[in-house]
Amino acid sequence: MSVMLLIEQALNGLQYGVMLFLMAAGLTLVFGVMGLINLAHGSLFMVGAFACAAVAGATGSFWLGLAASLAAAAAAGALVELTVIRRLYARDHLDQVLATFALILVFSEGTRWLFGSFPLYLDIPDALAGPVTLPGGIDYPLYRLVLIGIGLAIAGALFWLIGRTRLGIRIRAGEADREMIAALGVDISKLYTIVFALGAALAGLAGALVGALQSVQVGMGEPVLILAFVVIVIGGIGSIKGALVGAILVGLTDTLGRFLLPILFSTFMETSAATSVGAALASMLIYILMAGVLVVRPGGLYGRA
Amino acid sequence: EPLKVGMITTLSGGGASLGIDTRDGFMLAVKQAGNPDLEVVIEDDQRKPDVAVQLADKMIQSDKVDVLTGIVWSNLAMAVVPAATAQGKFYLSTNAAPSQLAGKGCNPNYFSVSYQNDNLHEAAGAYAAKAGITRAFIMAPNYPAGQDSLAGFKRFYEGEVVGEVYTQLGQTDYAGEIAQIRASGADGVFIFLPGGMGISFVKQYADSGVGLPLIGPAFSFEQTIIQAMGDAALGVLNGANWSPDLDNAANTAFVEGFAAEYGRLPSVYASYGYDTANLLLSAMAKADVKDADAFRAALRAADFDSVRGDFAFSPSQHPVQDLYVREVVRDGDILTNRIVGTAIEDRSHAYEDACKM
Amino acid sequence: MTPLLEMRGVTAFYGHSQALFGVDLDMAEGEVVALMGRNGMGKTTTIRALTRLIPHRAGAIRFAGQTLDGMPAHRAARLGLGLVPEGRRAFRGLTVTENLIAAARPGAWDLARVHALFPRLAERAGQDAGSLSGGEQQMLVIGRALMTNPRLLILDEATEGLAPLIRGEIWDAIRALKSETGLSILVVDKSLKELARVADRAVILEKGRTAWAGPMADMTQDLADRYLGV
Amino acid sequence: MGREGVLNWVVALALLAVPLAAHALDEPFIVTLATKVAILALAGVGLNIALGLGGMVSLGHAAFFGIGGYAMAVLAAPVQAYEPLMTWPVELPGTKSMPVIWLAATLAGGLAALAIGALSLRTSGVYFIMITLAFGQMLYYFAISWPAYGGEDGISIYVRNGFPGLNTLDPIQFCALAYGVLMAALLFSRMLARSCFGLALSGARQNPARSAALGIRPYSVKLTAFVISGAITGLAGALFADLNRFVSPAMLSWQTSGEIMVFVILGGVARLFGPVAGAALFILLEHLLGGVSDYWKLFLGLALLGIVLFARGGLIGTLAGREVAHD
Amino acid sequence: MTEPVLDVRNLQLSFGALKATDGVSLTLRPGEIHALIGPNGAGKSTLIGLIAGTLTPDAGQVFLSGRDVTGTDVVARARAGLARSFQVSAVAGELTVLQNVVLAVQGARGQSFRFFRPALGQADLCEAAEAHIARVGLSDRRAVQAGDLAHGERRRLELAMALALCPRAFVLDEPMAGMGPDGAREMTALLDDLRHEAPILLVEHDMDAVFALADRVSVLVSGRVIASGTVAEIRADAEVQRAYLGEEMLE
Ligand SMILES: Nc1ncnc2c1ncn2[C@@H]1O[C@H](COP(=O)(O)OP(=O)(O)OP(=O)(O)O)[C@@H](O)[C@H]1O
Ligand SMILES: Nc1ncnc2c1ncn2[C@@H]1O[C@H](COP(=O)(O)OP(=O)(O)OP(=O)(O)O)[C@@H](O)[C@H]1O
Ligand SMILES: [Mg+2]
Ligand SMILES: [Mg+2]
Repeated sequence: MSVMLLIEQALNGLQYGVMLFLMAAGLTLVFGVMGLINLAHGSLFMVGAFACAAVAGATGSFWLGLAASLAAAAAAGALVELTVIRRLYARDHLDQVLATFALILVFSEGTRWLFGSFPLYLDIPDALAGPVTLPGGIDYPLYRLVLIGIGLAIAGALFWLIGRTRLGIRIRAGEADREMIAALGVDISKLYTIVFALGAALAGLAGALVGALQSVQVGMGEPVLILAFVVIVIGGIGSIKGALVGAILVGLTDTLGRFLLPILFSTFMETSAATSVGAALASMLIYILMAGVLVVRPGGLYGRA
Repeated sequence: EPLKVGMITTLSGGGASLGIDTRDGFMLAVKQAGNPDLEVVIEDDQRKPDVAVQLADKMIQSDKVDVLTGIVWSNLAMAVVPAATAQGKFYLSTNAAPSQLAGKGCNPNYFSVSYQNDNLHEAAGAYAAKAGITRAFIMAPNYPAGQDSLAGFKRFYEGEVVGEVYTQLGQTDYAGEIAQIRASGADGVFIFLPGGMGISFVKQYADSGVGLPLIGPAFSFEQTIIQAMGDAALGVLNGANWSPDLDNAANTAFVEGFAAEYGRLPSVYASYGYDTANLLLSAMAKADVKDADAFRAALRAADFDSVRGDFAFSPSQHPVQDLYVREVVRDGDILTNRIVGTAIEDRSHAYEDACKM
Repeated sequence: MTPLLEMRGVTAFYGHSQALFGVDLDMAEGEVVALMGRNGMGKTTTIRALTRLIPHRAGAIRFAGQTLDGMPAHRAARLGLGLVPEGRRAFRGLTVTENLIAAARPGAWDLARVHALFPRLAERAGQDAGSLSGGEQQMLVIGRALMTNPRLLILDEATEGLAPLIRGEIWDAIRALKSETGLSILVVDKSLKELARVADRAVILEKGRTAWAGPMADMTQDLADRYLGV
Repeated sequence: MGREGVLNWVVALALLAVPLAAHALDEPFIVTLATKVAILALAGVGLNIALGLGGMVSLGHAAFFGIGGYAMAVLAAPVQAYEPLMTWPVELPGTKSMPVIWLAATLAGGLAALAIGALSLRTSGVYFIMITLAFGQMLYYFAISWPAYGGEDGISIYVRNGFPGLNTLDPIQFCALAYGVLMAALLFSRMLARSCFGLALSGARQNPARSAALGIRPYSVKLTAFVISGAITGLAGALFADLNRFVSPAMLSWQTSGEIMVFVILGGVARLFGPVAGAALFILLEHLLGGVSDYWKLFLGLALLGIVLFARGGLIGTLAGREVAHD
Repeated sequence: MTEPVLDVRNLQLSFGALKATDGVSLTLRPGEIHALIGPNGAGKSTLIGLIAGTLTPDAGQVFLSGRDVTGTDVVARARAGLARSFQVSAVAGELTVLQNVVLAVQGARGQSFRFFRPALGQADLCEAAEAHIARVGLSDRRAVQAGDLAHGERRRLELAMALALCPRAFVLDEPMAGMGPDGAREMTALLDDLRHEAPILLVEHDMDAVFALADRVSVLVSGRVIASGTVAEIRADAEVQRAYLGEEMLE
């Protein structure tokens, strides 16, 4: 194991983390800021990916696809908020879990109905394809570098939006006491529709960006959803900063764990068994990380609870 | 006397495309035969073992089927097959054929029409040397089928294994593994990553610029998914027992018939479904299913025109067949597979001796 | 005087149990009205119906020339209802300043003016409102209501839990608001003495009904004994 | 007896009458379905103790369900392979006796709940939901990738385990058994809810700070309830595995947790018969819609949405109205 | 002189740079009402938290009946005989008044881990609870859910729950808050009566009540006790007037 490989893996972990952040950011907005558990956030991720794949396939332009993914996911988010989510704010988390669980079914099967059961084609735009050589001689895919950049930029923008703007303050006030903020003259419903659509758009964007690297298929959102939950819980719900730190922590832990654990085990076990045991442990690692963080800090790293 | 078949397959959720192709292949043969005595009940197992078990119960208890078929996934097959055969029903596998059912757990009422799970990995392993791979990096998800696949590959592979990695089931990001491949000094890569995992890997692998030859079993490079990989899949080798360009009359009729009926190219799953239905029809013509021994003998004779050409059952009732290696090519607008060579001839499987039957 | 607020025969329910049985309440522009009654007689419920936090089932509410029937809370608030709710509902998780900003609408009241009224809020500007002392929170929510620049300030037990000194300051502030800005104020409080000094008129609720309404000066000891238990 | 009481009787009798009628009409599959409803309802009864009474929204109850299932398979599988369960430190045979297996599954579920609950209860609210989910996922991945017990393939036992005096392979007899266990659990749950412990749990849910100030440790009360809840769900897992004669990691997946929770919410949280009504409705929907189209889950989703939006308080809540305060 | 029931010695607690409790010592003797007054934010609720065990001091000790309870938690202190009420009413809103008080009774008796008999079927529990409810005058509201009570009634329920603990000492955070004049009067009478059961540490801004009830008054300003003494002494204390009472109380 060379140092260069370790650095490259760390970079991979960072990139994976930033990718998770794109998903977790939207979720933490909706989930933390609006106090709503949205299990269907993964479906919006899928909507983004499918919209991008469909439009990119029809027009040949990834960038048009990307725009379409934002539009489609935001529209789907707004629609869902207006028809379903809006009735759930006053309910407890349980009803939210059930309703958004049902939404997953609706979205998944609806998408399958529209697009069929076969995965769609979506590839990285030519301008960003292929590797670039980094200082130190690491060949690293350009697209992944761009993803890191986009993720960090969005983190900054969200941080500013929620922490610094009046819009952000009002959103958080609404989370603390929805009735009171309404009594102060803020149209919280409209605000929430906008926020939900924004969160959806972020998920859709993540879906499109990630879809170029992965398989665009029905159900693609659920594994990411669980990971995104893990991320924001580690980071502390409602905290954009927490989501970023949590995502990067999860990305690094997962990538480095998958890489290092089998090596670690092979120092005292037979290789084949070591890879299998190492991989088994690696697959549980982020959950162990999450449990560990919550046991020490029940409100997550940057949480208020 | 009509014969009732219960098809349990995955028609909803993430793995639906495989079940849909299985069903469509099967039903194409049924339609072509037009035999009014064959009745088919189809149900969706949602890829959940417990649902599959309950559907099997329902088909046996309420629908009173004689034959079960259609399961795509090994874990579902393990849940359904032993109980079904124990109740005297026939099970014809259109895909999943785990080693447990091939060896110690073989059963006179269980037939695998497709293969034994290891076959296609063995084909890849046997062919790797011919493709110039002497230092292989091998990779599969960490679950029983994945572990079997690496074992299957190694069974016939003669070169050195420079890296062996188990990934997580359902993993979508392979940057870490690709970095390991790059650093391993391998000259070829074997992967078994079914479904979306394969798509993700192949796209990321192509973008990484590593560029080593890639080989795998047919599942990862099947008609149902290579479109989604795009040009990234071009040139990938894969072990198979069937290919759309396989040159025999039955196959030509099947590929054309399937395209005409459903407007798309068939996958291996469709071909297995099609063969299974034809096998069943051939046995129906010879014996009544109520006479289990006669019907079993009729099945064993495998007296039908397989799309794979010559087809016979081994003593454990798995196919004895030629295994090929295919390459993903572009044919006009679409991607498809072409046979590039034969990997192993007349292969049965590794667990034959364990089967006491 | 132009009528600012008219409530007529308002009834309201919590689930199946009725809390208001017919409340009448009138206010003119610039008036300070004390809403009085024993515990549980419906003062808070009346205010909640007025600010549209619960719907009323019968009766009519008009404010600033518009009917509030069926209007959502935020629109009613924008007409100029500034609420200081019972039980100090500062926004936890937001800083003191953010609490004030969240409510801000353009007008004479701004951060500086609220800070001048309650210097403590300036000292605690960056602190999480949830960790303020009870009295500090009370100042905060009064400041917050002022930040909306209301036409009608509604104070539901705004001096509850305040130290006498601070309470005195708040009453001074209320009096100042009355005399200097001519703001209309609807006030619920248990200190009869203070109410008598500031209010122009009183409305007394008894079991969810308006039992008596009239000029503060007409409030006799007899009435107070009967309806307020003083 | 209030409206809810009448409703409970109706549900209980229907769950008894349907399989009996199906048995008489020789429709064994319907008997199997009713058995499935009873067993899943049992899992829901377990969850309802944590969720409804204790306010602990656990999205990881599949862990206990699966552990119960695996307890069954681990005990029963050696018998069919003619091997001992373990040879060290003492030689212990496996068993195919349901009562023994139930005991083991209950204990295993309870112990797992003790471990998971002890850590998870340090958090609350959304964090609790997520940390229980995380523990569930941890076990899921463990079960998939650990080769010893079949990995993703799971374990099949070919013959259902035995219960003294009954032929468990007969669908109606097994159904009766499952029904009996469910009713016993419901009785227990009702007793629990009304007991001092139930009151303490209710207090701990609504106002933990106040409970502590009354000398009642909310943590201990909740943990105890969580353990009882996990134990009952573990028992349900063992029965479910026996119904299918098969266990696999799918029992541990988060979708399973979600479904158990759906039963409870659908039927009515904190309602005694909520899980029963919910499980019955869900299975009914699944089987009615399953035949309609390839996209039946779309309709299932829409149906669930409709219920959660318009039938507040679940089925029982909607039909029985607001809970009346006890005496 | 009798040994104090509650003895607080030199408690300190800082929130960051803010010294919320800055070396507070005070005692509560049998039979007395010791009022703790002070401006908003002086640290009264914080001190109560430290006494009740929800907050852990940076330094100092708390003794209950001569026993050092500093290292123990809320539950242990409640069992040792400390009954507190909360500044913001804290009751189980979905339980009835009776259930709330039964809960308190069973908590005091350590009967919360009884799984079998119905709680409301146990005569001894219910009778004790009813007695406490009657004492605070909520008998006709006993079957009402606590969440549906009006504010003043909820404060009384709080007190009934504290009573049910049969404590050695009461620590009450603004029990009069939000009560109308008659309610406050009743509450004053009730507290006056209560002191014979156990002494009361009373945090209150209602000066009428404080002056009527308190045997001793301590004044907390910025986390420090600036004065302590009888009502008369405190009223006359110039510093207290400036810091807390204001001009008005001089009348
Ligand atoms: N959320 C609620 N649910 C059910 N009933 C309620 C609710 N809030 C108040 N009530 C009932 O409505 C009636 C009026 O209560 P309200 O709070 O308006 O009285 P109030 O005059 O403000 O009393 P207080 O002086 O104690 O604040 C009371 O009988 C009370 O029990
Ligand atoms: N968790 C905390 N973090 C930071 N500061 C705190 C925290 N809790 C309390 N404080 C501060 O400590 C000081 C004392 O607060 P405390 O609640 O004890 O006041 P109090 O005397 O009870 O006031 P009131 O009479 O208004 O209830 C206040 O300035 C408050 O802002
Ligand atoms: Mg009120
Ligand atoms: Mg205080």
